[in-house]
Amino acid sequence: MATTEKLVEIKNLKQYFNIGKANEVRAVNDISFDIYRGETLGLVGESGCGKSTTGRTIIRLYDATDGEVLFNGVNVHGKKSKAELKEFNRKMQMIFQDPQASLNPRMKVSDIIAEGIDIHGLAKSKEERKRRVVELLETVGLNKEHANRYPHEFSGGQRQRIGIARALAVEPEFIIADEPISALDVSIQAQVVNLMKKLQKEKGLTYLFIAHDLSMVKYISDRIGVMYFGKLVELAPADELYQNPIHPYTQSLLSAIPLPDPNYERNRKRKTYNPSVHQYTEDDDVQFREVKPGHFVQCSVKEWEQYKTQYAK
Amino acid sequence: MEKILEVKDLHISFHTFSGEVQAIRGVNFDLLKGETLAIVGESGSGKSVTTKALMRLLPESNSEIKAGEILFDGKDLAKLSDKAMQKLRGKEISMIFQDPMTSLNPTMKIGKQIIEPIVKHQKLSKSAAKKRAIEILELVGIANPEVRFEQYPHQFSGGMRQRVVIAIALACNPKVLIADEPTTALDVTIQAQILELMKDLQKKIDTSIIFITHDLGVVANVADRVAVMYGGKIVEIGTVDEIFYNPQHPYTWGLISSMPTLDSDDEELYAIPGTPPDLLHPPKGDAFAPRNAYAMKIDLEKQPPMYKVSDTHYAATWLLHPDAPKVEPPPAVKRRQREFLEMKEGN
Amino acid sequence: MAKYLTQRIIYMVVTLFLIASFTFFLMKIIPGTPFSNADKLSETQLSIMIDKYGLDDPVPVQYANYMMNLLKGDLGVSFQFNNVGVTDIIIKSLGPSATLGALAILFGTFFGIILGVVAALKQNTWVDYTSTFIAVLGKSIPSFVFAGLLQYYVAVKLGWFPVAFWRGPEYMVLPTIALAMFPLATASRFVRTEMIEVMESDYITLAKAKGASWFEIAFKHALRNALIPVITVLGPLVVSLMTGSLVIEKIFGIPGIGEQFVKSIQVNDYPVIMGTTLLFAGLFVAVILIVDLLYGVIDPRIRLAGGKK
Amino acid sequence: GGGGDNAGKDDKEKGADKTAAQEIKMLEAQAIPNMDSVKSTDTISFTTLNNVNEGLYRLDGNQEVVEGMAEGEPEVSEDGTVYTFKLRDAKWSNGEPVTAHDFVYAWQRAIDPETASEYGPYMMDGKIKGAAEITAAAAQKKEYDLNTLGVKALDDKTLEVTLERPVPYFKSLMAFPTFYPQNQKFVEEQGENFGVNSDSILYNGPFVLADWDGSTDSEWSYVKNTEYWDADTVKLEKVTWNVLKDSQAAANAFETGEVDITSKLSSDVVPQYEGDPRLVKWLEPTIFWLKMNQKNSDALKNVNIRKAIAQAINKEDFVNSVLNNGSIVANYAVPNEFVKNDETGEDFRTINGNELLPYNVDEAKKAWEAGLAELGTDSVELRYLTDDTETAKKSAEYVKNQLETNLPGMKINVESVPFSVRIDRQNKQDYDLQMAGWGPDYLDPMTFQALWLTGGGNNKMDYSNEKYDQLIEEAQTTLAQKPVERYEALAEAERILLEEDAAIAPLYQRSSNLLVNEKVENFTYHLVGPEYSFKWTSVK
Amino acid sequence: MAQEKIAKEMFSPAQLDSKKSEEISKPSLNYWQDAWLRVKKNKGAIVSLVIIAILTIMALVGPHISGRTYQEQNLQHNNLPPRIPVLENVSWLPFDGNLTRKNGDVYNAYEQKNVEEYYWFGTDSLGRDLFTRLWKGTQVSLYIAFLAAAIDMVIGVIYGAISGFVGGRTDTLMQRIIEILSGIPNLVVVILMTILLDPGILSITLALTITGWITMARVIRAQVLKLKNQEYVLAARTLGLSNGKIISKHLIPNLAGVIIINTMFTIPSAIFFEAFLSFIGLGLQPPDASLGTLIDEGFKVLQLYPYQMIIPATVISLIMICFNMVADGLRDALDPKMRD
Ligand SMILES: Nc1ncnc2c1ncn2[C@@H]1O[C@H](COP(=O)(O)OP(=O)(O)OP(=O)(O)O)[C@@H](O)[C@H]1O
Ligand SMILES: Nc1ncnc2c1ncn2[C@@H]1O[C@H](COP(=O)(O)OP(=O)(O)OP(=O)(O)O)[C@@H](O)[C@H]1O
Ligand SMILES: [Mg+2]
Ligand SMILES: [Mg+2]
Repeated sequence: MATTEKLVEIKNLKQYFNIGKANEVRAVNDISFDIYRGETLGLVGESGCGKSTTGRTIIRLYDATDGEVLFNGVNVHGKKSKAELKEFNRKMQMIFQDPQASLNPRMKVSDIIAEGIDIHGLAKSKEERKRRVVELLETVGLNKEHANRYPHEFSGGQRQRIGIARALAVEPEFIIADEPISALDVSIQAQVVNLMKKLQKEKGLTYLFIAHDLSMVKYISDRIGVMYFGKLVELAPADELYQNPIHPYTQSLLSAIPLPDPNYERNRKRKTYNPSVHQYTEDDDVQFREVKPGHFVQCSVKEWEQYKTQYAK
Repeated sequence: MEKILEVKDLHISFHTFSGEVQAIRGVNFDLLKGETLAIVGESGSGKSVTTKALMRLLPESNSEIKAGEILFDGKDLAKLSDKAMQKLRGKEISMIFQDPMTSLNPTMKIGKQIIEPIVKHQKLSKSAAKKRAIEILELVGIANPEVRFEQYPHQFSGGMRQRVVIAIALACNPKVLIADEPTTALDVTIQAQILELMKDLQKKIDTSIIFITHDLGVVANVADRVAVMYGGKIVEIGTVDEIFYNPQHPYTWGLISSMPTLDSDDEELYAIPGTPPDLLHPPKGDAFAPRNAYAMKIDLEKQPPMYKVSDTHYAATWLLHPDAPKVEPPPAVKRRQREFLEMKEGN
Repeated sequence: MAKYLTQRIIYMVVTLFLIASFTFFLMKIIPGTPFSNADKLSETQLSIMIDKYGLDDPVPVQYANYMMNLLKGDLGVSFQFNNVGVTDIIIKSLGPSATLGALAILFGTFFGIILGVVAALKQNTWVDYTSTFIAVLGKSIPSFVFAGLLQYYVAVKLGWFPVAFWRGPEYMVLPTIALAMFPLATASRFVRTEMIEVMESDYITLAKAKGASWFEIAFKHALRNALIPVITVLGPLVVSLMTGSLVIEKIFGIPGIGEQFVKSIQVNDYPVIMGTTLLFAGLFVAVILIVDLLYGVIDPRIRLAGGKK
Repeated sequence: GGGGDNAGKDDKEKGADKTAAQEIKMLEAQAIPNMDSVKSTDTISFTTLNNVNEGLYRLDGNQEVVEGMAEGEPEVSEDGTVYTFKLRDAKWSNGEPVTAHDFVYAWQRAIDPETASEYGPYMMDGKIKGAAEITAAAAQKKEYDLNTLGVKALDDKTLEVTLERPVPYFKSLMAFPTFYPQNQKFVEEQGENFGVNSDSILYNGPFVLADWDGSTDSEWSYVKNTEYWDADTVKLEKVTWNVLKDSQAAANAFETGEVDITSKLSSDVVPQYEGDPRLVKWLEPTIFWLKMNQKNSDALKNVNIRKAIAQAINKEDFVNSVLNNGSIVANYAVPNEFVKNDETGEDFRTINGNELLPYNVDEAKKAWEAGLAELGTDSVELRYLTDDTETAKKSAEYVKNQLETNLPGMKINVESVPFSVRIDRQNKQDYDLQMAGWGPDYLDPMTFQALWLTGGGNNKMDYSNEKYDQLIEEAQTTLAQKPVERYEALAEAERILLEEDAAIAPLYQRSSNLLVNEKVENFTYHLVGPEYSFKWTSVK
Repeated sequence: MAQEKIAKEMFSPAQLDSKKSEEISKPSLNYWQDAWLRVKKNKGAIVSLVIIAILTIMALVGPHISGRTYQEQNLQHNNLPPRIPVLENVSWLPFDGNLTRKNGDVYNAYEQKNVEEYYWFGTDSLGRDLFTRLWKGTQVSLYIAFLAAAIDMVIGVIYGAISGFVGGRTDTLMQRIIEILSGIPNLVVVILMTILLDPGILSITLALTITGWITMARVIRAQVLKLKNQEYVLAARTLGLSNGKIISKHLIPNLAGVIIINTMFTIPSAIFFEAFLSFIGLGLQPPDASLGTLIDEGFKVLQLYPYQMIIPATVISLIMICFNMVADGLRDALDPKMRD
């Protein structure tokens, strides 16, 4: 289902906070990648490495410090007319990490879901609005009795599904899911992941799936990007990344994931990552380079050569 | 092996605005010396309440231990006086919490927070306590302990804070260490470090650990034995291999199959449908029955007893009743059971 | 830190300047003259007086003059008193008020905190309700009633303390108690709320798990963390208490600045109004700064942020 | 000198033997604002000045003028405009003699526009020759010469004062602190600092002021002045003062023996001491009345309406039940027990009595109807301006109720404001009814009656009656030296003011109440200017 | 383990309704119903609410019960202590019309003045019925409290919300303004207000409003700062909701709890402030009464006629206690952390 048509192109995106102040944070520091129509791109990395910021900058919750985000070939950032913004707001949606915090506790589920419908005038009548809401509820595995309830009456998994229904309400093409399952119980994570997969199949959605739990990411993603301190250090198809992690940080990350398999765990060897292994010097041109077709790594020229010989088949 | 802690038929309720929440409904287990017992189960199943009860840290205002005994060192902790309990806490039994960001007092220097239990329980002088504290800080892998001693929590990263919390917990060489989701808030690389650290320390001071988590990967990593909780009860308990490779309870099946393995790519994940039971009005029968694809009529009527699977392995499901039909567990579980048999044969 | 302080002080000066300006113009709107016997003055005489004190100049000119003098540190001379510099008046009358205010704040917050802590620890018990009751009473009984009752029953009937005046420690007891009721009530309410919240936090549970006694938990662990919001409200309260409660001053015959200020407003003693306003405002901004610095002392996290700026 | 000293010492020793220390403790509601006699304007400053300084004369307990710095009676010229005073040998507290120059200096200072004294021109204009001219010149920014003021030192001990016209009460004026002497050298030496604390003042009175730190000080004391010319008469060694504003607190302090004499009590406290011998009461010559401003209100231009208002208030009930502090009903414009005719010794009030337009609902209603008919309306709405003090507010409540009840169609809107605002609005005549009080500054009906002259400085309600003006003018000129006729003219003027014109509606004459310890003997109070004298007071 | 006999057929598969597994057993309560449930459990708060309701009703009807108006004076009947039919015979109740002199003598003021009528709460120095005046005063005090609270709520909430939501320079500027406003002595402002406007209820209310909202603005700002980064606000923004709508639909409803609680605290302080103003003579104009003026007047004659102060003081304390209890109850009820 993943195509080679670029839906989103991120070019040299930078997002700094508190610019010019002592506490300046370079949350996203010059990253570039593409997302193909219909695929799921996973984004992993340790806490605070800039995953959420990337997602939020793409959807214009933050104004990018530098760089551009092209959606269907059109730059998302920069000056926009109201209509353009609305159009864009429809096409791109977000699912948030904390299902509790992402639903307004004072609003009924039906109103939460219908918020997008109302904003974009997607329902012509009250009945149609109601019908759409019920449809969406059923899409995410809830039923119409739930429409008149308040978020706090739901379990975490159900809440997250409401969040998904809200995003789906405007019929987006692209959904950024920022750790949609991290706050959920294991037994419910599967519900949400299954649902997302199902929706992708049915509606041809494209996902940017942010997480730090690699096993889920691998399961859902077609390709995975690994972030480290505001930089994308590796990007490759999911299986490829697991089998041939090239960047030492990726290797360390993979070696740290515990698997639900006591035998495996007993024998697991953890690798640690120490950025000094690269021994980059001032004039090293550290860049994102394609080591194998579709497998990109952040490396210096020297490393690039080394990786190519080491990993090329 | 020697039993260090025995929990017998524990019942705990909370009195809330909406009524009595029967959070723990008859929990039995024991903890052996030097072992790690992992408690897993979904959110709200009563893991924290059980362990807080051991420490008697449940809110006095609205909680009530309705029945049961907690035997430690021949004493029933459920009936101990507050004073006596204070003497025990931090010395014999200590605890680590989930969120390292909030479990340290932000306005108190790290050193002081470590010294506190040492001075209190071991009656050491301030300077001796400080020496000991610095030793422990070193032990949990904090560089420059002398400098760190004088710093405040906000000057520490999450992983380091959790190390400090562990240092505090271990300061008095407790017999039992309760870790309530000690790594959930940390990211994977730091989680791995902390887990290694804990295992290391356990070897050194030979404590027993009760380890709460809902991450089965972590369980596989740390546990000797595993207790699976659901709806305020332990529904299955056994050694780590027994639980992972030969689970008997449908809830355990669900848990295990909902985790993707590295090669289970394209199948749909097994998802436990539905929502957890409402402990305000606990069901008459098996609490898991409404979500159980294998549910039988009896499940809706009667709570299952604990069936013995092996000397170390018990499960509370009617499926183990001799009269129950044989059912096919989900494929992931079947695969594991096959592996289990192979392993056994291999041994 | 030094940079941060300079910046804050610049802010303070600007704020003070604005407050002074506002007050100056506001004050000029109040009708009437500062002459105490204006009803007896003939028109010619009134015009001489007004001319002499420059009160017939356009208000902006008066304002400019005042500000120029202020820059030179000259606050002017009072109208209602003969040849008494405003600075003098302020210094002399601030003394008793500040002493009394400080005592009341110390006494009030000390007992308020204890009351609040106890109420929080025994939430929803009779202890809590009693503390609430005391606090609410402290807030709802007007201070003149409280002061009057204390004076009549404790001083006149029981004879434990002097009725009035300001001559030594024993004279301070009753006014302090009367004045302390409000900070006591306020502090106890805030401490209770905060303590309840703090007591639910993880680090308190951890402290319990370490085996700390309730006393250690309440006073070593929780209180400090509960104090930040308390300080926020107490800051301005300190100013309002230190600058004199005219009610207490009136009833206990304390030569304080509160009475002085109200009087000067009533008789249009412009220089004194301005001087006192500047003092109050100055104290106010200073206290805000001190409160901000205190945050840092109490909470090391804030210290760092402040220091970085 | 020396003899006086010994006498003082003897007294002291005796006092110690008798165990009754000659010391009393006083309360006051205010600090002393101003000890510069030419500039002070308030009772407490006057009282202090009166006890530590002395003018040509002073008042005694019977409100009689007795000798002070002047020895004997002054010599008065035939036309009553030139007074010559002989000064006695007296000393300032720095040892210098008190001379006629000291008076000249002080008086010139008081009138000097540079000094900006409030009372100087107020007391001198129209009385002392040249005073009004100096003020007027200054107001027009013209040159003026202080030496044109009618006061001269003929020699060190002789003072000659020239008046604009005969002033029958002139001698009593000389007891007023504005006319006290000041030592030029000392005042100029002190400069800005003159009068700012007890060390920067010279004393020539029965006491000297001690430990007074200046206007913010709330405690001070008088100590017997052994250099005082009449020190033998002075019994008290010390009078200590404290400031306490609250009346109830004052009573409390009195109860515990912390003070011997309280400040004047507010009417709320007085009833507690009903019948208590320690409660000392006297009638003050202060009258409270409603001023009816004829400028803005057509209704108040109508004499019937004014009469209706004047007669519609039950003053009896008011003083007995509301004030309840010994104040009396006033149906007059010049106080009772205030001045007596020099010749007959009769109180001024005996002429007109207390019957000028008294409370009478029927008459009031009649006048009201008539007035309304003349105005062609059936309702009148008036603003009632008053102070924001307790008594003022309570009076307002009562008056409003009385007027609205007794005069159907009347609507009163009470506006209570701070004193300075009330005066400002009075000066701008921005009111309809105003509750105002007036106390005298010298012992003569004129201090009350000059108020209502056409265009008079204190009229401020557009009252004008030629006949009234003429009578007052006569009293000040042709009849100035004929006490009996003069009083009759003044009484006739009062009758016109109240009975014919109902220009104002008097309500009550205030009484003073305070608590005095029974051990205090000869406690002396005054009706004008300073409040108390301690020259004659002693402790039992 | 003792095996009991269980019927075979019990081991046949159970019929499970797949829909049922998503069922929510809790009754559907919205946030406010839920909060109300909690408040209801808090007896102190409920009793307080009832008392407030009774006082409010009495404030409305009380002035008409005794048949005398609040300004009707009868000097012959002044300073009478409370006397209530029936209750006057209960010796330990202070409703028998007796007064005590300073020297300890007890006398019946009604007999002394030959008064047949009953004044339930006595009369004041002008002979006005204190029962009527008390409720009139309660009315005014409650009015002042509610009005001040309302304006305070409006200004404070809007100011705080804008300051917090817009942020940046606007925020800094608005915070400075607050600082300056709170720096100007309250008294200057108040005195000015009462002088410039005609003194009375309106100017008191305005004076109260000028600085009274500052606390609210601060609290709201802090809350908005917290809320505006909540994920549901971000979600609304990704859906393209305008800022105004975000404030009105998402922020304000979630601030409601804080607003209500703060208002509950504002109310007693407004009442208190009015009493203070009365004390320094800037309060209501006669013959209007508020609890503050009644206490002030009563306080002056406390030693002779204690009832004149005790009764209004009791009512004011009652109001304060009740509002505080309700506020505390609401805080507990609305606190999301306290939800089940
Ligand atoms: N609004 C902001 N202002 C200042 N710094 C910010 C802001 N938002 C994020 N940051 C900083 O940017 C960095 C990246 O944050 P981000 O939330 O993108 O990380 P993340 O990878 O999503 O982490 P997590 O896994 O914890 O969600 C962090 O250091 C964070 O503190
Ligand atoms: N203080 C309390 N008052 C009322 N109910 C409580 C309280 N603490 C816990 N409960 C209830 O007890 C039950 C068990 O909670 P517990 O915290 O033990 O779950 P848990 O298994 O630790 O879940 P998690 O994985 O989310 O930590 C839950 O239904 C919870 O709502
Ligand atoms: Mg994130
Ligand atoms: Mg838990």
